[in-house]
Amino acid sequence: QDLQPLTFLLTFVPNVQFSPLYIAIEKGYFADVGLDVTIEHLDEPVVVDLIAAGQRQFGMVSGEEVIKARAKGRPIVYTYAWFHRYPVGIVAPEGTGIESVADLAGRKVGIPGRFGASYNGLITLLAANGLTEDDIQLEPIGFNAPENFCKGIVEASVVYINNEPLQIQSRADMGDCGDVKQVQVFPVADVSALVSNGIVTSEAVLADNPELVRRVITAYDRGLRDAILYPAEAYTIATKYVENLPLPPVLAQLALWEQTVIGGMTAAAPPTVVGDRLNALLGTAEPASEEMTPRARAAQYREALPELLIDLAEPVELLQFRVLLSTIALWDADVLGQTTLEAWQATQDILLQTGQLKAPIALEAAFTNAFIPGE
Amino acid sequence: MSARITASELAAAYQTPDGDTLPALGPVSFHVEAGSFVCLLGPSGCGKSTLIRLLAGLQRPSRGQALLDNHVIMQPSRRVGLMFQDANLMPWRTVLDNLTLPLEVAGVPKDERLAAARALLPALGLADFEAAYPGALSGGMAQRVALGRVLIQKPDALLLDEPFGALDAMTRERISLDLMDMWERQRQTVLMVTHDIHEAALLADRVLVFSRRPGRIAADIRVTLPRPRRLEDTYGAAFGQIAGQVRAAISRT
Amino acid sequence: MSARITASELAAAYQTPDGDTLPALGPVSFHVEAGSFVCLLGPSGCGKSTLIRLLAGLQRPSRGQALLDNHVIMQPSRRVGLMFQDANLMPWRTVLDNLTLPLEVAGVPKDERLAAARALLPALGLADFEAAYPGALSGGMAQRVALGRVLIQKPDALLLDEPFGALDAMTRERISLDLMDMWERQRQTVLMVTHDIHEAALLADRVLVFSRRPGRIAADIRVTLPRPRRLEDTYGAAFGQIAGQVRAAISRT
Amino acid sequence: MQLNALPKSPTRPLTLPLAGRPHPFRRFSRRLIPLLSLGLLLLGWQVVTMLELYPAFIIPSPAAVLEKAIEVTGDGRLWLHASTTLAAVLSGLAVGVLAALALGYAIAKSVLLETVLSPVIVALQSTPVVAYAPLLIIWFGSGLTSKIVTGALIVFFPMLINTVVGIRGVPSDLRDLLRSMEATRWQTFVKLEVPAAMPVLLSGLKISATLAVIGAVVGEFVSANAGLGFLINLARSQYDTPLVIVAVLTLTVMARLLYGTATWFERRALAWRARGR
Amino acid sequence: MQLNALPKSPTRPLTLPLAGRPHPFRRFSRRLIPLLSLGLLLLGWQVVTMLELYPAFIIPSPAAVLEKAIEVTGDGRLWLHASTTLAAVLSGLAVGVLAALALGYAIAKSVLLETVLSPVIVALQSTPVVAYAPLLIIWFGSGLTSKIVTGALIVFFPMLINTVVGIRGVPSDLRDLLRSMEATRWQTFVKLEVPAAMPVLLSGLKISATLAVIGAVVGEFVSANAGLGFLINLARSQYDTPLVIVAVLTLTVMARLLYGTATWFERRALAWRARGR
Ligand SMILES: Nc1ncnc2c1ncn2[C@@H]1O[C@H](COP(=O)(O)OP(=O)(O)OP(=O)(O)O)[C@@H](O)[C@H]1O
Ligand SMILES: Nc1ncnc2c1ncn2[C@@H]1O[C@H](COP(=O)(O)OP(=O)(O)OP(=O)(O)O)[C@@H](O)[C@H]1O
Ligand SMILES: [Mg+2]
Ligand SMILES: [Mg+2]
Repeated sequence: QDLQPLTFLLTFVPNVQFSPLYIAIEKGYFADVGLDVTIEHLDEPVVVDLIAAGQRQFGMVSGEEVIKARAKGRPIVYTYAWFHRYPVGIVAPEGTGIESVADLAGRKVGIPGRFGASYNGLITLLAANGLTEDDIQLEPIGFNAPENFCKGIVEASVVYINNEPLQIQSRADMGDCGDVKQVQVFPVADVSALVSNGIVTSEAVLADNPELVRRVITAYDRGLRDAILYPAEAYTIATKYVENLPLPPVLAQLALWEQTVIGGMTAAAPPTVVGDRLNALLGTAEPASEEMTPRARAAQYREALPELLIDLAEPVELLQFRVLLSTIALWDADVLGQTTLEAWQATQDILLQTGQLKAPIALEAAFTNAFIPGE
Repeated sequence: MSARITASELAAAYQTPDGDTLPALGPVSFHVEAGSFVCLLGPSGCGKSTLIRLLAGLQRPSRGQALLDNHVIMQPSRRVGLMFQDANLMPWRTVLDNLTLPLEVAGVPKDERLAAARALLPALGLADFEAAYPGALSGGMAQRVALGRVLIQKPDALLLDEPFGALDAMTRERISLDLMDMWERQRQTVLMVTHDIHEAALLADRVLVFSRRPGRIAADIRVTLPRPRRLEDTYGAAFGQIAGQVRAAISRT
Repeated sequence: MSARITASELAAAYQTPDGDTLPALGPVSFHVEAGSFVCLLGPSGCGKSTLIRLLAGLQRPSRGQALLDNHVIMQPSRRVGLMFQDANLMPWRTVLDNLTLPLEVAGVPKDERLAAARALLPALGLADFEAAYPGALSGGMAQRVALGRVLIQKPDALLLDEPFGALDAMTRERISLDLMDMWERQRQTVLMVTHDIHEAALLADRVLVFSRRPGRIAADIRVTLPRPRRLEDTYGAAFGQIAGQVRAAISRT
Repeated sequence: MQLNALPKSPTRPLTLPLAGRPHPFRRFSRRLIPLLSLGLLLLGWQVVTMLELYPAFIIPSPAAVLEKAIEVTGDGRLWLHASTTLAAVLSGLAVGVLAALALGYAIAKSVLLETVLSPVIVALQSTPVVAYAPLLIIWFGSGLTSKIVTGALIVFFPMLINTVVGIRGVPSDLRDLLRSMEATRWQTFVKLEVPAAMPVLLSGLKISATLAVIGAVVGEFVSANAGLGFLINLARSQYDTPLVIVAVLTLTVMARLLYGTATWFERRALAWRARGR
Repeated sequence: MQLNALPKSPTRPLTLPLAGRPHPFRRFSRRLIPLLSLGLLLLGWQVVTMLELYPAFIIPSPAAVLEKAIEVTGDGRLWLHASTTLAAVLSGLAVGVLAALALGYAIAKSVLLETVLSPVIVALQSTPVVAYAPLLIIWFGSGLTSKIVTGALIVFFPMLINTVVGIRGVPSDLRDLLRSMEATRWQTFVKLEVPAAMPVLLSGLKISATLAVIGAVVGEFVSANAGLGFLINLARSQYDTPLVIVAVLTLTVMARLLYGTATWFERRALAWRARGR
């Protein structure tokens, strides 16, 4: 039948982290609700402005952007939480005396710039540890954390915890990161529940076409669930949308079995090296997991995967997959898509505190949980 | 075809850097009959080139007017061919292409242009240099190209600003005789600036001598020698008398 | 001070666009005694300017050599003043600043430079134009600035390439007499290209007539008229004879 | 001020102009007309916002922008950022232009140098800053130096190319003239090459002056604590469109001033053109 | 190929060159030397990586880059991105240069136009793309058109300035010559103004050609699905430094080819300079 074309705005460039969307497109979840989705990548402020101006209808925007944008008259609404844990944190090398955020006092800390999620995350982290921006030497370095970190230009850096720490660690593993051998991460999510990225639309769309919102969210939700349950499949699909992603055969194999092993909970994996490891893993877990939900099994599976794959593919081939795994950990939650007023409150507080927001806004209007599909 | 040129109370001035007015020419009034050959002599800087520019329509007078066949000259016309005091060639065009430029602008077909240029080249002594660029020409050669460029137009009136200044005596004589031949056949109106009294007496029907800046007509001398004239005539007494008259007029300026 | 100029088997050639060689000059051999005044005549394009450039050290010969006081000329020297066939002024400098350029390059202090230039201006007939830019000069005025620019250097040898080509007869006579005066006082060596036989006979100790391209010496005529010469002398028989000799030599080329 | 301060024709006879030669401009209207065109622009802007063709957060009203401008001027922030950027722009311009002059002069004289260097230079010019941003920050830090480098890099090329064409276009007759006077290389440079190449050099300077602004801003995009590029990014992250526009307008004014300085200099240096053909 | 293809001196007497006038370059060495300098560059690169001054992910070894280049060339991806960018570059260049020529010509002739337009043009030139990115997307979408616009905008200014200075620098005596022949405006343009302004126009074209590459890439940074700018961003997001370098080198080659084309054209168009002083 005729599908309704729809543009979905994402930030930056195609990335394995966008796999829920890719899955929803690839597996026909959007088609099931009558939509033909194309993706457009733009800068976050541009995404916000285009949606607010009614030029596009949906996009992925982070919570603090929604608050700031609404404060400046952009009628956009957050309708579905994609990330549940705030993806920002501080990365620091081990063995340099930095054991906690508090130890950063007086040290040189890199940051992309004094704005955006990184900055908000940093302030939150510092505040939770009794510090302010003035207690550290903040160094704007753009999105060049690994280079600056490994060259020792900065002693720690504000990063996206699902990505850069892995990049840095893999460099350290190759001995390519100066004196750094092992890195540690201090996630913002450990100290505060800030609202992160989610699906945003405009008030106009919400008012005129709530059904469309429901359809979009339904399809996306299915994609997100699949991604959480079946990371190898998600990765495999992502390789069709993201150029230059290596696809080691073992991942393609895994992608084929995940459905049955994780989802169906019945059949065992075929007797290959990885299959055996998988069976062993899930087998040992079995006694304790009579009542285990697929999501719990999946979490266990994700946890074990890096170890499982360790000698079955080159480390560089697995890097982006590991980025996906650590990203999934940020998505997973008891109720997908939901945000709480407290989280919004916390987010707004930080914005107020840093002066990014002059006055509080009516947070209730900034988001809605009304479209979240049931389990 | 030829054209009549009239200057009536014609004057020109320039602005100096400090905002003063520099009177450069005139006022002068004169008629040049259609088909006559007039030479212009006068001290350096007296406004001869300025006059030529006024008559060519390149510049507007500060007073009076210039007429071509009773029409006020408001802008350049193809009926008038102008040869500048400098050769003023286009350095990116070969001798041949510089020669044919006026025809090109007039929309003459290529083969006709080339034929016309090739017919002129030997008389200009440039037969071997049609493919040369102006940068590779001697001063006299460049001037000859410039002369050819105005002759090729076959205009009704020719304004020549020191056309032979850079030529040696022999070449100068030969080319001025060629010019006279051509003129006797075609009878365009010719107004020519020159510094050479003999040349003026040889070529002109009339010699206008200008005073110093701002140039006015100091003498208007008719050259009544019969035509066609030959170089040999210049040794005759009649010729010597005319030349003397001109010289005397110049000395008085 | 003056300098002796020697050309020994001197020849020059250029490359044509199609890669051929165009012999432009010589080979020629001659001596110019220190302090003598030599005029060069020859048909247009015979290599006179090329010879001047060779002697000025601006160009290297294809054969032979040029000597200044027995030293091979390898590069330009301040002892030699060169006046180009074109005025070759800097359009962004006023008349005064164009005049003083050589002194500026030589490091002469500013007030001396100005004094020297202001002393020259009246003789050049440019007293009112010291602040004018070259674009506002007539052809003859520009040429006079160029002449002034070489004279102000007071070099040991002067190479003048048609210095009076753009001047009217009167100005020409006056300035050439001025030049002769100056030369009689200072006795630099002068090598001057001219197309004017009378002028050559009036000024020169010796007239070299060149043949057509590639120019060689067709005649070497000594002008034995007594010095100091005056303009009136040119009406005498001795002068007429010399001029006739030169004319004859030219006709033969 | 104008794109090119030269009058188009030689000294004008004291007469009616000829067809095709426009009237000389009066000083008065010369000053008035830019104001007029500015006024028109403002009016157009006001009309667009009043027609509500675009939401105010995409094209805010002039009034909102003015209000913002007064605010940030009042608290000194604009001046802080503007002066930071200006310092980077001026240093970048100076470094880039001087380097381009020196290298351009050398290249104009030596075909060998040209052959060796041109690949490297074109490569530098066509490499986007983000590609070498990591090295930039490692080598030069995130302060002024990085911005000077990005500014100088973008300024360098146009100035270089125009220097080469300017120096090579010096009439060889005038070169010969100076050689005949035994002028030193430096004298030839100062007394001949610079003035003769001046129109083209100044045209390179004008291009460079405006590009220098962009260059410094790009440097500030990559990493900075202050400066108009930083302010634009900050304002964008705060969805403060009026502030974005204030910052951009400040950049524009800065570019305009630099450009105007070049034009003023041009008018002085090329005054002789107005005084003769 | 070289920054400026003109020989520096007039027809050379068939003799030893004079002091200060360098030898004419042999065709052979002209081709060889750029290769040599390329080779040197490669060697330097290799040495830097071998000395391990920087980690491989900041400056990867030539071998790693070559491997990557082979990979992306083999699967056709590089060609896809390169051709996408090339299309944007060429269209942007064409649009920008033609607009600049037309407007530059008009401005060179009319002081009024210049006074009215120059503030707008300088403003356009000094406004960073991010500031008008939303309007760009609203008006032109996120496809080819946007990239052409960003490319054309950056190309426009240098070409404009050089057109103005070129056209204004046409000797007024030659103008008078054409007026005396009653040449039409178009004839004056084609037969006088274009050839007389050619060196400066070509210099503008060379600047523009390399800037066009940057312009298109900036457009691709704002939004794109393909193209070398997109590829650079993608590779950077994946921390694939060799791919970043492959993409940048491809850009460089593209800029080089454009530049080389301009140089080739220059050599042809200004051949007369070699044939006379
Ligand atoms: N473009 C100009 N701007 C200002 N003054 C000028 C300009 N052209 C000529 N003049 C002045 O006008 C006067 C006449 O100049 P013009 O060129 O007409 O003289 P001329 O008679 O041709 O002299 P010559 O025989 O030396 O060529 C001179 O004093 C000159 O300085
Ligand atoms: N730069 C050059 N390149 C090529 N050929 C040249 C160059 N300069 C002069 N020639 C040629 O050399 C020959 C002699 O030129 P030159 O300028 O020396 O003549 P000239 O005797 O000064 O003539 P004129 O009296 O016309 O000035 C001419 O045929 C000319 O075409
Ligand atoms: Mg004159
Ligand atoms: Mg000569």
